[in-house]
Amino acid sequence: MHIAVQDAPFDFGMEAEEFARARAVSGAIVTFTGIVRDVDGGLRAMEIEHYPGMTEAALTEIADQAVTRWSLEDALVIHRHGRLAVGEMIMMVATAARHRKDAFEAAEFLMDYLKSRAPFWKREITQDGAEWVAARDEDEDALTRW
Amino acid sequence: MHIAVQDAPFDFGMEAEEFARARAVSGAIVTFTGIVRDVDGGLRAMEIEHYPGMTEAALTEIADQAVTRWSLEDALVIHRHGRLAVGEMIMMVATAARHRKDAFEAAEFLMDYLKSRAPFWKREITQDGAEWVAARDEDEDALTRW
Amino acid sequence: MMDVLYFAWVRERIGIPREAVETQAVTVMDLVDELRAREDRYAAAFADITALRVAVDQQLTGFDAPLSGAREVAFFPPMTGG
Amino acid sequence: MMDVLYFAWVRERIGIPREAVETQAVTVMDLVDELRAREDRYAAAFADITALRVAVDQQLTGFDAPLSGAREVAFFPPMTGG
Repeated sequence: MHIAVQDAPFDFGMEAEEFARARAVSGAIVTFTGIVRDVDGGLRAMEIEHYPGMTEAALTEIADQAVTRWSLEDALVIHRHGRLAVGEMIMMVATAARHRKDAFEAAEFLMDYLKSRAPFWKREITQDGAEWVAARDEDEDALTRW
Repeated sequence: MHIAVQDAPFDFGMEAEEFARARAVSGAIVTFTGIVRDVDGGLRAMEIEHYPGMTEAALTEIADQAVTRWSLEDALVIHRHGRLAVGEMIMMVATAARHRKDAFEAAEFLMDYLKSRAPFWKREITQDGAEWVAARDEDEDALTRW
Repeated sequence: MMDVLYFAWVRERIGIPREAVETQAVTVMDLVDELRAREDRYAAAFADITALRVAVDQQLTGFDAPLSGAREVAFFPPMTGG
Repeated sequence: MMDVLYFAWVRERIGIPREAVETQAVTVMDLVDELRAREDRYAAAFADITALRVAVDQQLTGFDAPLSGAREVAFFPPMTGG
């Protein structure tokens, strides 16, 4: 299991490739990547604050749960903090399982928990100033699935 | 949209990275990769036969459906045929959407249709000979979800 | 004249990947019956059509599909892609 | 003594990321009431606790959670990771 909380960019392609290559028995690999996007125009950067210490523990706990519940061979979570430009990758998860259904469900579970239960806070920087991103009800609701 | 049916290996990491990088507005990228695995021991290779002409048309039609239904910014399908060794990647799909739910669902839809509606046939080569892989009822059942 | 294609174990059982067939068959099922009547290897391949799938001009369809105007018919087992 | 941490707009409103607090508070809510009574910026930050989340010793919990033995309490808005 690989959990990383980091300021530095990560190489999505390389991480995905290595994750897939290292699996001995898994036939199914799912990855998810989140990218800073400028939906309304005018976004200059995204700042991500986190809770050092708790963040790593929360991500490890979430990944442990996913591995156990879906009998994953492995799971990966990388999440950046600090200042990110539009187009930069914020985070990625990867899951390795024998069957695709498990790999998909586990990746969705990881994302749903990451969104609402890992201590990250996003702030959008535009020309008009900075604004904290509000949590969405639908992200909280997504947890009821699990 | 990128659809490829090919004998040659593909570079999963590079394809995933390029797919993610080229998206202008998508915040969410999902990839799925299928790998030849030796579940029971003794698998020497996997041979994949396909129906040239129909295969490309079927994959394009499936991907078009996914793009429309989930408002994807883009979709990618690469599927190999010919003889593959254990550990080699058989295929990959990738989806790009604004929201993670759409990217995940579209990728699962692509996989479910690819499994049962794209004209590929797998044969497992072991020391005891060669055997066609039987379609699984659960793969057919998976289509009822869509 | 119509091209008839066989894939996977259907191809193996019949022994050839494709052939041109002279036929007046109205539906896929009519064509299956004509092929079955030819030789044992065809009869064996088409013994249980519930184990088979068919595409007419590269579109999946049913065994009751009409063949008027069709140039290519393919028979194969359920697909196992992905 | 207990370390109290603030994140995101809670940190901005209170003006500091962390502080050591001398307290006999039995529950998180008791601590919130003590902080609210200090100064306006605390009262403003804790005005609506339904907009807040709390972690005791880095575990998410509720405002009725006991504080006995706790070394670190953190207040922050709902998380927006991923």
